[in-house]
Amino acid sequence: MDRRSFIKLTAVTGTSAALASCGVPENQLIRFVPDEDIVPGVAVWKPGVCPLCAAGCGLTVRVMDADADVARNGQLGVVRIAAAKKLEGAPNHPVNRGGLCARGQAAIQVTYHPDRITQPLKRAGERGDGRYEAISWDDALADVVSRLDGLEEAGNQRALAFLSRGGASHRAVLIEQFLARFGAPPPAVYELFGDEVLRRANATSFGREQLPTIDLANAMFVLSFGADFLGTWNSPVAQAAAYGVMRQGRPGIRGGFVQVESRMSQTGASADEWVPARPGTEGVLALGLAHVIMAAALRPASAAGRAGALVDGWSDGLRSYTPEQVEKITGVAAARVVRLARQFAEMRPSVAVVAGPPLAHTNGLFTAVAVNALNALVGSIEQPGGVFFTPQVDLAAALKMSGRAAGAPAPPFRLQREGADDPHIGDAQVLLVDGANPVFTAPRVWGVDQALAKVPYIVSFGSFLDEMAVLADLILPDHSFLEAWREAVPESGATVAVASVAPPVMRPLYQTRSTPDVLLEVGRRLRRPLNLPWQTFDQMLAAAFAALPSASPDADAWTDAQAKGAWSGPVPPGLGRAASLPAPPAARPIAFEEPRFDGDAGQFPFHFLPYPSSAFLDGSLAHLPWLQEMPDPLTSAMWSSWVEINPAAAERLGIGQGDVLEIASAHGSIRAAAVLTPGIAPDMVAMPVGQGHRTFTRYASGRGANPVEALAPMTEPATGALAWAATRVRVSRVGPPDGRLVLFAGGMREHVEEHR
Amino acid sequence: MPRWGMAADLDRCNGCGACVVACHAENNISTVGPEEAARGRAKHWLRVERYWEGDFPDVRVTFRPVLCQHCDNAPCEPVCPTYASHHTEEGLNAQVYNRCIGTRYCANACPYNARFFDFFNPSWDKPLHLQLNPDVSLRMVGVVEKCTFCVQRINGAQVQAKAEGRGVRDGEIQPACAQSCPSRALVFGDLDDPESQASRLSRSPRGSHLLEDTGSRPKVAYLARQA
Amino acid sequence: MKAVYGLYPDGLSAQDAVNRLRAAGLADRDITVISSQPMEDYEFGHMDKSTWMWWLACLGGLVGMSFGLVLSWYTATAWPMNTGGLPTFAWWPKLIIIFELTMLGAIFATVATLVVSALIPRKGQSLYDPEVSDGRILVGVENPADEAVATLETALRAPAGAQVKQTP
Amino acid sequence: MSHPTGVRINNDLLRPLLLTSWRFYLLVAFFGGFVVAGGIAWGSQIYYGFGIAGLKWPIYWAFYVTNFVFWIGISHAGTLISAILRLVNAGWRRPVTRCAEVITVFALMIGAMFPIIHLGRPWLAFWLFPYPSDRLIWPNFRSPLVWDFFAINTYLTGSILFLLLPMIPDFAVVRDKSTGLRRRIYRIVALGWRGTPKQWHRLESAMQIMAIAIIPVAVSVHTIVSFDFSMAPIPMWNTTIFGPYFVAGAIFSGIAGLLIAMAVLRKFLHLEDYLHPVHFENLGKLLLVMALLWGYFVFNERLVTYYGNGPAEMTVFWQTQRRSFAPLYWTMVFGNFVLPLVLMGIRRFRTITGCVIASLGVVVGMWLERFLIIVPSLGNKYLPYSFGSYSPQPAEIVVTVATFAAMALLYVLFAKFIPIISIWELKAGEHPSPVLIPPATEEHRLGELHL
Repeated sequence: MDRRSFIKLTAVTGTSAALASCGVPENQLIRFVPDEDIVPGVAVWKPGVCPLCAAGCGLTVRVMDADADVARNGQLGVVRIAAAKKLEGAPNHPVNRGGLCARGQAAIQVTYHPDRITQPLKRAGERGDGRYEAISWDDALADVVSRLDGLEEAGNQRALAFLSRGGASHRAVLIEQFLARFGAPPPAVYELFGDEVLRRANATSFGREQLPTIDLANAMFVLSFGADFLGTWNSPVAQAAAYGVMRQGRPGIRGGFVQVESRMSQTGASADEWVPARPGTEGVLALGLAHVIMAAALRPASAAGRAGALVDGWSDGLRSYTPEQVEKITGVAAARVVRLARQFAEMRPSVAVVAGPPLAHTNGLFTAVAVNALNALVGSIEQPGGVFFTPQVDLAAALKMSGRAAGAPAPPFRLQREGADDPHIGDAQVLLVDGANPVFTAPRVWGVDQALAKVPYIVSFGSFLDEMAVLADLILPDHSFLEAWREAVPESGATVAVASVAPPVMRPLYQTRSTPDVLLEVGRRLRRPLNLPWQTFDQMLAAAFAALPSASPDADAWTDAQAKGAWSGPVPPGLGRAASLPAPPAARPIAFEEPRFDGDAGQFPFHFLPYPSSAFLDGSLAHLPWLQEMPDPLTSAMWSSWVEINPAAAERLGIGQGDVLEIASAHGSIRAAAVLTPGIAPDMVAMPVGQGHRTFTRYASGRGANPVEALAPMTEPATGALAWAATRVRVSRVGPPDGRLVLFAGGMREHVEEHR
Repeated sequence: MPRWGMAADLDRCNGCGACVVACHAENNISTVGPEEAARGRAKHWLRVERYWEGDFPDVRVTFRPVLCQHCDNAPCEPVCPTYASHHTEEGLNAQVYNRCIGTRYCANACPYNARFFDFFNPSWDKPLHLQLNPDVSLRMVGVVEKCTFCVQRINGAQVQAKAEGRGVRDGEIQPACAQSCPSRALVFGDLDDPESQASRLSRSPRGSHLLEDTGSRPKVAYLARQA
Repeated sequence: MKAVYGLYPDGLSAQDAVNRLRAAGLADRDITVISSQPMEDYEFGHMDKSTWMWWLACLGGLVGMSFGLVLSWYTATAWPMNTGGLPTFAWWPKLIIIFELTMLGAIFATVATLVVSALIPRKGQSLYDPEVSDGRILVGVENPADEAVATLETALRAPAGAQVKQTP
Repeated sequence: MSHPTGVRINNDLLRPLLLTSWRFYLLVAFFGGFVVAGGIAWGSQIYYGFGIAGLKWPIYWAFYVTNFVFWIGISHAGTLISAILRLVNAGWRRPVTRCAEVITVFALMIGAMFPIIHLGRPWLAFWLFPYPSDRLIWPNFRSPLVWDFFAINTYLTGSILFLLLPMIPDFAVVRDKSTGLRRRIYRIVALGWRGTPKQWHRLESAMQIMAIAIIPVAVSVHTIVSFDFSMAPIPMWNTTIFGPYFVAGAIFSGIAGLLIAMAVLRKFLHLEDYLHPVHFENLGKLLLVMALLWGYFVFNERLVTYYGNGPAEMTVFWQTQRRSFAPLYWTMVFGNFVLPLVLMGIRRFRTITGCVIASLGVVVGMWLERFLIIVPSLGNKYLPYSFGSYSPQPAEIVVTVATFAAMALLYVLFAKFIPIISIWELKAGEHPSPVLIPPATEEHRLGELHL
């Protein structure tokens, strides 16, 4: 028996169970040597890093053997592989401590998604029609290299653009290094629900250009201005864990929690008290509380320090923010303002959090700065039960690279080039796209797709044909997060510096390649090589982690971090991102400005609030069936889009549960089913972002509507961030319930009504 | 003999739904798709119920994770003609899929609506099936399925403990829902061990059982929200 | 089979014929009466000895009851399963099974008694005339002694409307 | 009122058997078509999965179980009524009993189909049988469904025998009146019946015993069907009144079904001389009594619930009184109470037409009653988050219609092959009752009824 037939025989006997599902297996079967650490039927747990949001939670991945149809060396076959079975939170990870949110649990479906792109694709039809043909990695990389060489020959390196979702990571450092060495501008970053305004405010108030870590676990009183910190904002698992401790983790002590927002979020639903304030006036309420605290001499104005000094009128005790005045502006009763202020000042340690809709107004920076000042007033900065800033490792410094000025504000997302070094996407000759999908998440009126249509050559590293990838001329699919080296550098969620890292959990299912490795290879193959000092991404990671002190006496930092899935500890000297920024130039103090809204209040009587959906965040997770079928916490909706409207407003307009509504702004209109909910102000309609994908796999395509399409191009002026809560709309009923709204629960108001 | 039970702290639960997806991942619960979901066939062994109180602006919400309560006097058990639904010695309310002929009587008799019927053969779009947990049997069309308290994990931990010549430690067994819960609202353990965390929480003055007045003697204690 | 019989238009004449046969010295068990309906209004309609049918029905009920008891007891204890905290052998639900099987036993016993005692044809008793279904009443004697035939014919012919026949 | 003679009775009642008109084939094809459609619907349900029905979480019982209870209820038309009438020796029963008992047998057969139709895995229905399997797994005798199995089987067996026994003399008549193959077949099924006083007497005795045995069985059957609901701790189900309530409802709907069947038979088989207005009137009075009894039970059930004022019960209560199920509920009250009360209570309306209209109201109303017992409770069970609503899908509707067609088809076929009115009982009831002719001697008096 020769070797070939022996292999065939073992394959046939070994996988007989899988034969039935596999066409003509004799022609296809290949038997690979199983991964050496796999024992049939025995589970192995390996560390991983959750890729779905910036929180960077640590995973522990259950791996077992499974028979899979895979492609190897261009051949298809059934192979016994080591397959990830379940994701759980890594018990000792400093951010998530064993917990994992619904989205993280569902991340495994990214790897096993039936519509994943399995190999490099080259556009075969018109842009956007989704027709692609297979291409080999060699040819694909040669194509990219020749394009970049073309730019270099023409001396037009600045016409290379890179679009990503931002956030600190080694991958981002690699991209930045790639672009810098090539001579291109830094990557353009677009994130619909990005926190630029809050980062800018924190930089202004505290000198920290980053998201805060809220020490809920030690807080006695939490006052949240619109922050959905238990659902979608920042590091929800870490925050929910701390929330659990705040409520019931301390014997005899239960922290209080008040939420200020005009549409009840999942987080607001857990609050002891829900305070609807007029949209865009949350900062006034914060200053009103500060006024009461200072007027009652519970805390001196000086306690707020720099954060307070930034606020117009602070030193005079905020005389224009009396409770009566605040009631007029915010709609919150004066007595309630006084009571909240007293609670906030007396139930120490207390902490105020701000994020989400209050910052998505034209005066978002004012609101954030006002809340920061309130926090500072009660002494809750870097104190137990208050606001912390997770120390950040300067990754570029750890790699001995020169990078973007540490802590410099992220440039706003622009379609067109303004300064020579400004990131942009619209004026590029070659555009590389990693993760971002502004075609879906940017307002239609920005014209992202028209701008992209002018870019002659777009390369996507996406794993799915979403609205962005479908415009690409070349798709170089990345490995899934379980198949490649993954890392994350959480911006928040812990009080010590954290860097998550994990080696591949399983072998790639398909002919995909890790995007960092692809970038490194392209850099090597260029006519003028970029001379990046690493051959592969894991070499880069090894170098970065080697610069960190080991947390374990038995192993170096790199070995230890791989085994644990994370490194954490004090930042070694010289590697920290600037602890504080100099005070900003002495601009005039920040004062309340009426929020500006797009659309006339008479013609467009409703505020329109698109919000990140619990399941899909900004829509990038709409392709995961578990999340599609997970009932929304407040409406129990599955597989659908909906518009939340107050029952009183609905009655006025003759709208019933499930009726089809048209939501029209001055810039577009969308249709979705009505959900009547008491947790929203009568002059507001809200809609989750996430559905309405034109193309995004079989589970999300053509499902529901995308509220972002109707948004006005309003921005927060200081950061240029999209003010996504600043659009006004009119609402009209266009039809009866037509089945587009799928609810798991029977109805919205389920308490038994009394009939006598 | 342990008596497995759970305590659910509604003051910690914030409705995030992590448990719901964790349950799907652990127990091979198939998604049914939008059309079937619209027809009321979605299967969620564990659901987070949400109750509104009051009208705008004085609105209050309570979340309540509801799963099989593994009642001591389970109404679903005596009505099953084939013993598919019965009680194990460890107090679990077991559902033997192979014995189930699909009368759905148990699902009707369950006051908590914790039982779900497979209207079609569960299927997974390849290769989503690679995720399936080999420790949990797949169901077929026409049977009733429900929360098992992750009996596969209970058995696994017991086998492990026995191999190591010791008893099962409190907290060693975590059903997928409790394991994933970010705010640690769900605590699983032996109710016959007065020292176990679940048992101590169940005796909390905040504790009560859901629909106790049906006489079902459920083993999931709910700790009320305060304030 | 040899028989001599008369067909009568109504019960009175049939009763007359029966009475005359009795007068001719025949015992009730030797007289065959066939009608298309029960003739309970006439004395000859009651020519039957008392039966054990009621007692047999009760016996059948007892058998059914015991079977129900044994079945439910055995099946419950053969593999004791805890369902809903009910006792393994719970009397109340068992009573239902026992009751139904008791009744089933009684019904089966009744039918079996009827079939065995009344429907299984006896040897030498097959006298019949299709005219019975038109309402005539047959009174006759099966397998009469040859010498008695004439006497019987006379007796049968006497009542009004009689139509006497003989089979060879 | 003419009293047909024996020969005329034979001719009239055997006519449908001996003469076959094209109408028969048309009817068989018509009803058969529906039955085949129902079979296809059920087949698709097995093939494609139970999902093609409209059931959903948490309403796992609806049309099929409604039909089950409805048909089991209809089955109380015959055997129970005929047994009671037989025991009280109501003379007017004679033309009625058989067509009533036939309803029982067929309705039971149809009703007993539904627990199988509604199974998720009907091919495993035999697991309900108490047979010694190799793994010693017996049915759970604590389950009301197993009680159902025993009760329905006992009732079905008893009813079939109760129907068959008095048919034997009629088979003999057909045997005598027919020729050829038919004669040979009826000779076999006549079981050698001749009509001796002994046979008549034992047949009557057996019928007496059967009548006595079948009445408690019939009562138990519908009580046990009610246990299917009242054994579960579900709002508005877990109540002690369900046993008698269901039995009364069953008799009620049974009488209505019987009245309709009788009217149809009278019309199409030209039995005007046998089914007299007085039969309808008497049954109509019975219908009136049952309507009052039904109203009494409903009043009891509702009033007790109302005063109990449990939140779960009151949710279901108001669902039926005022909310989504209210139209169905008040239709039911109209059909089951108002209509029969008016039509049967006022003598002028107690005609055959009046009876049929009232009966149609009752049949519809009683079907709705079962639906309204099942669905609102399941859809509004305790936890408001899991409330649900139900609407039937084509599969369920087709199967439901098919069962009514099946009832009609079986009836048509039965009337084709078996005299629909008991010939001998009719004859026995038609002759005047003279003074008992004294026996020749006292010793010949045999065969007293041993009651």
